[in-house]
Amino acid sequence: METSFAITGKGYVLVASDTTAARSIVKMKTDEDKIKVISPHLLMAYSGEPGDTIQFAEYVERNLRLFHIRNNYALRPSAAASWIRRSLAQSLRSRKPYSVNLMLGGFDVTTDTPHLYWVDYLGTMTEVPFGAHGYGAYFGLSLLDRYHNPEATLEEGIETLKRCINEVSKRLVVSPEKYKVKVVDKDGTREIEL
Amino acid sequence: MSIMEYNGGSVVAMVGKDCVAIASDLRLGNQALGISSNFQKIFPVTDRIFLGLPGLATDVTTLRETFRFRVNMYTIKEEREIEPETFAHLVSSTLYEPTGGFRPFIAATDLIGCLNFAKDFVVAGTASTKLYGTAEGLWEPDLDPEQLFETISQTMLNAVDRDAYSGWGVVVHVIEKDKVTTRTLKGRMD
Amino acid sequence: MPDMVALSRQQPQERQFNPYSENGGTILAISGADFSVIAGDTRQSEGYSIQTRYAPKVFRLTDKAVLAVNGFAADGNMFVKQVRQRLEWYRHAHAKDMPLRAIARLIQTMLYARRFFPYYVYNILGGIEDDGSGAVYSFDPVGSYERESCRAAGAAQSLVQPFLDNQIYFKNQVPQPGMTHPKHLPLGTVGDGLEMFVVLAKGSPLYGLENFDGVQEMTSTHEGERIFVVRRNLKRD
Amino acid sequence: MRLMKSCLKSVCALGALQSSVEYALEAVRKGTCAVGVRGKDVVVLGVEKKSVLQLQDPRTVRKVAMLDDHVCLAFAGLTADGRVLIDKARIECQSHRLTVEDPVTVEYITRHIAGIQQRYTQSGGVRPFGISTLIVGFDPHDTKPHLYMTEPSGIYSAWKANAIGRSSKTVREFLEKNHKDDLSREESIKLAVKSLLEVVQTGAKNIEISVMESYGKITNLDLAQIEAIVAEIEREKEAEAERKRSRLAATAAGQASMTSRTTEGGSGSSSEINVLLVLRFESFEIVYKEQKLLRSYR
Amino acid sequence: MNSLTNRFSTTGPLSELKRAQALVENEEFSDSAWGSEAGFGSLAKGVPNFTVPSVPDPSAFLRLHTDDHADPNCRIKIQHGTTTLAFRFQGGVIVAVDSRATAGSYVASGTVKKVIEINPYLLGTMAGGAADCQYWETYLGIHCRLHELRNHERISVSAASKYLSNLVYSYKGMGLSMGTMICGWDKTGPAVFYVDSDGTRLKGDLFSVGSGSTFAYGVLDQGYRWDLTDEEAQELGRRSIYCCRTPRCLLWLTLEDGWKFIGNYDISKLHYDGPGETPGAGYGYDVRIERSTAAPVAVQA
Amino acid sequence: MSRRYDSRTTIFSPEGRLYQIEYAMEAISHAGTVLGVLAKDGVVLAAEKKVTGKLLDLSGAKEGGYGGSGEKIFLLNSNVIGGVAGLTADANSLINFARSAAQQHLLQYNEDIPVELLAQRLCDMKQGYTQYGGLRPFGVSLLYAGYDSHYQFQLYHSDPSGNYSGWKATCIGANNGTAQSLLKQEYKDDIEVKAAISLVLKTMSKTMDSTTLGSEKLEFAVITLDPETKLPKAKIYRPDEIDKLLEAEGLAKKEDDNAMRT
Repeated sequence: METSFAITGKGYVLVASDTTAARSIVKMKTDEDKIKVISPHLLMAYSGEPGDTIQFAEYVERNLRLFHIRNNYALRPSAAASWIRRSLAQSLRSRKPYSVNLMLGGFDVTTDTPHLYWVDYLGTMTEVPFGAHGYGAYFGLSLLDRYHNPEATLEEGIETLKRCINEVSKRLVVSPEKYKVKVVDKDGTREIEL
Repeated sequence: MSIMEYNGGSVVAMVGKDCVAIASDLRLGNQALGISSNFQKIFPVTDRIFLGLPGLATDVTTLRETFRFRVNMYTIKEEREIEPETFAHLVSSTLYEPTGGFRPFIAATDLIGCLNFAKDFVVAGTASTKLYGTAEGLWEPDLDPEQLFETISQTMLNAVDRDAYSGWGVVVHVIEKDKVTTRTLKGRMD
Repeated sequence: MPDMVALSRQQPQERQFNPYSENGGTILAISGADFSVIAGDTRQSEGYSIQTRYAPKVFRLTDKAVLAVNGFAADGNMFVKQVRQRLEWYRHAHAKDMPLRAIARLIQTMLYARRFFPYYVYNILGGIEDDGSGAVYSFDPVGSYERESCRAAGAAQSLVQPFLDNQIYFKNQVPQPGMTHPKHLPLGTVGDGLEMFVVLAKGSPLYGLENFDGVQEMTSTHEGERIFVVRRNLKRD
Repeated sequence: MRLMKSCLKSVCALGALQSSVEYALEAVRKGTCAVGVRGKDVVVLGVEKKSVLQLQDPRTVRKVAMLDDHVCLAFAGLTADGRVLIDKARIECQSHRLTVEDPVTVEYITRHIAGIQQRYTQSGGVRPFGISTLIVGFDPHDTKPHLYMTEPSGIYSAWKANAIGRSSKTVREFLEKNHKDDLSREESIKLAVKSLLEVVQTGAKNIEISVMESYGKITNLDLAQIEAIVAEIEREKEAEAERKRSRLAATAAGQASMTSRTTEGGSGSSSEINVLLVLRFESFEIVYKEQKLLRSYR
Repeated sequence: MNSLTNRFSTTGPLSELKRAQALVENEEFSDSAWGSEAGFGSLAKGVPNFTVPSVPDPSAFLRLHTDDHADPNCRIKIQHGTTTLAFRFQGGVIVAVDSRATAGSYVASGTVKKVIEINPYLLGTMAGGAADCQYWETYLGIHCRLHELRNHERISVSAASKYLSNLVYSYKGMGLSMGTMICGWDKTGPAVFYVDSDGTRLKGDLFSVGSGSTFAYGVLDQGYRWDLTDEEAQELGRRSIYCCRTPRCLLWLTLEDGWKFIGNYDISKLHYDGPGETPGAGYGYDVRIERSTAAPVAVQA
Repeated sequence: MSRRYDSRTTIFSPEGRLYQIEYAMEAISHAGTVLGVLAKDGVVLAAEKKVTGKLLDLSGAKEGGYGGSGEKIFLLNSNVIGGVAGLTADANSLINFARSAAQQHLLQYNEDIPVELLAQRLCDMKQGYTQYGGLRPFGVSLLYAGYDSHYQFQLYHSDPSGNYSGWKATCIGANNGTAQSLLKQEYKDDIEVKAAISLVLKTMSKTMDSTTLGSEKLEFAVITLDPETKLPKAKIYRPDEIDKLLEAEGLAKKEDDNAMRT
């Protein structure tokens, strides 16, 4: 079962996603990276309908890159998120809508602030201090409401994230085994080993 | 489940003496799962027009952007601010417009800003029946801005308490001829 | 969860046997320190057609218990009849009226007996408890119940209930500094309905009821609890 | 009869267009100079930078543009045309990645750009792009540097070193004389700077150098670095002149042979252009009309 | 075997007797109609018998008219509970429940008491169909009392829960909906049993039932230890219910000598001010963040 | 057959020049001066009005917003002001395009369009008009004064060919050479808005043909950051505000002139 979490902290956003690519009841792959670096300071964790996810992620990646190379600066996280939301909302009314849920974690270098956006397949978007998609949301959100601190250091943030992952593996019937975790801050994006 | 209930949310607007007020809740849900407690559903269109859009959140955002675009384009072309009644027609024609998709926009609209548009109050959203009841009971003609604020706040707070899909705080705008007062109420967080 | 919903929708369903109909209307009860008021409209309708303008939904059970039923009128009438019958038996066995809280439990078990073939009836029971306090009990169609201070049910429940929350329970109201909300509302502020039963505890004042329009007293003695009924014609639409 | 007429029409049209392309090339020749030098495992782009005016923002005066992580383009000619063409190329780079995942090869994007340029010579109602481009880069999974040139006509070609824009002929000749295979990074940069100095009189502050060393690795030299290289070249030249002077005194006979060699190298214009010249002759009359037209418009 | 044949044979003395008995016990005419034995729920007849519609599939009939999930427009809206939890710790059993009952999107009640005090030693929680829980747990109370009278000792939590489990299991497939925790203290110490209308019965340390249970688990699991103090345990109970966004939180503590009602907390007050009397000490995320950002300033001042 | 050559496609001359563009540029050099100065905390724009007269009706002028009174200075978006020099009709159409482009960006990205991007959008349009058939280049140069979070305050200039570049201070229209050299002398890198306003007005007064400065001949605008909201605030001055400003700067007409004469 797909699960992704994201939390903000002091000057960073942590994004975690499981690494399972499943088709029907079969695990096709257990080390799939479902968090794309879509611009130097923007991470996108995606889940949803297989096929749609990767297609949409690449479409987004290429368009953001195009904007970047055209203008010499990347879109700010808020603008990128708005554009992505719009793409999803428009696709919803098309013949074949993308069925993709996203967590967008970015660092706005113009204001030195981290931003996290929760976006679902309908094109609903809201900025949140922490968020989750998939069945993990049902276990993680209350826990984050209790433990999350937007001023936490990276180490503290990772501890909170571990609590979420721990809770999901404890309670979810088919819980994912492995997670990939990435962080975005003023220095850009990088992967973190839990 | 109705599509209105997917994300939840409610808006109410009331007329007072030389003032109007509009209020909404702040919850964004995914059915019973709460996602955000700061999702705005009321948007300033001009200095004296506020648009409340409860409904499917994706359409709320899209419509909000569309209206902003259309109103700005109107302002550019006409070189004047849009009048409340003109905006009302813009809203109704936008909502009527076939969207090319299989699903129409579903969003009730309250249009405020025009002082004699509705004679008492209008409601929309998942708590609309509850809002009708409380508003019917509490509203009186010719309320001054402070009384109107109190009335609309009580209407909203009590109505959303009986609605599983609305709540998590309330924002109220009271619009007078020369100023707009915006207050966020500490609502029940359940 | 979503899967389950989809599945049960696809299942062929038994549409032929539908013994229920919706007859509209709203009932409402409010209790105070020593009284309770039970009101209901008297219209019975089906769809857009009005079957009758006078079909009472509020029934007097004993001198201190009044039952309001709403939903499917036939079920409601039958249910009231059965409750009255059981109360009659009780009177024969115990030589007194069944106390209010016992009636509430009785109604639960009677409703629950139809757990698998429910009455389409929302009940609100109002009256005076043995200790002289006003009480309101509300029931769901299969017998879950709760004692409350006020309750509305029926077509307009979601319109009326939040208003009552605000006016009766003082929800979301902050009292003036140094003041507290009154624990029980005085009777005078309770509004009117199409047909309203007022049950007063033994020895309580009349609250000016005698001056109300269209008041009729239902009790014979003035020693015990007294029941008044108020009938009003509201809009005929 | 009708057939003849239509034949005539297309021939004349062709002539006009070719002339138009030729004139566009003129516009290129008015543009600032750009050189490209391919070394052993490096490729260098050098451009002549118009002096940034005192109050101008140097950030907005750009002649070298990244098309993708691994492809870089310099142009000479009309700046606005350049911007529009670059934009089209950038879209293609990303859209190529989106559709086939792989990044474009340098040749592919060159072909694409040349294709666009060609289309604007062919269809009615448009004028050609008034720019030539130098495209440098590395193909994915490859260590070999590439250098291509495109022209307004839509011709593209691969080069070891080449120049476009103002006095490109002189610079090209210089490159032809001095380019060696397997140049190192430093040698390539130096050659690029040196060749630009042939036309840029004002030295380092009007030169911009971009060095691409491998896939996705590109550096722009800052002014100090370029100044250092220019200084080094000056020193070498000085030394060379010194040597020359002493040699001059020693031998006067070798002089003649040297000058003749220089002129020999000067006749190196490309065969394509020769073809164009022929066509241009054919359409002489029409061009004449056109000029009259211009005059009346004025 | 014998009794079976006897029951269904139409001749023979036993069946004659049965028929006579049936006539006497007929609700409308029998003597028992005069007393408390009358009507539904009479213990004299053993397990009560229910009216069932005479259709081929009664449970489908029930679902058609009462299943709010499948058809939000269904007329008969049965109240549903949301979140209940119970856990064992060194000091007893904490039982915490929310107070909200919904019928569709309508909050039917914000004051439902979702703990049924079966007797002074046993608590049962209520999730799923409100009436099912209320009725069967009351019914269970009767039997627990009978057990006490017959055996002169308190029924064990295990036995009580087993009895309830057996009862509802016999109606499996009919459409009952119940998820409950039976909590108490017996000879084995504090005990919690989970019983549901499927017939599942589980013994455990920590359970949460209802639609908000996943949220409750999130907080509960992360804060749970066996050696929690009484105060910590109560706090954990409140916080776990708080996260389910319900109007009120009700808390019980089961001790060796019976249960004790701890409190009825307004969630909004918990959100802003917490369980104590300190304003701003609430559980709410925003309130907490405000507190933590304001704190250093206070220290500096 | 000859139609093709009649069509007014902008074409290269044998010397590789695009005459139409050059004519357009020539035309602009006679247009009313527009002058912009970029300061640390804002951008100042001033323009010389050419259409003046006692009977000109300016009562339709609206305050703020997308006011239509301006002949030379326009609000392009809430974060960008534009100043135009050249053919007024062309300018109006470009301004409309710019405003729409800014709104399109807002719709797409939910943020105000970055200033350079807006200049680029206009330049792409202008370039297209130099390359496609049946079109002639826009006879308009523009100055864009704006703010975005990427490069903060910015000042750009674009010409009919579709070229643009950023400036610290620049001038288009009549006498731009004089103005440029004046600016070059006076401009300091860390100039603040207040000083920039003086600089602009001083330079304008020296460049403009007329001897006096007054609101009937001058348009004036400043873009700064709102100290409260930290959002860009564009202010296009009303005639009476301009007069007041000129007075404060000691550049007001008449009184001074009279004083000097007497």
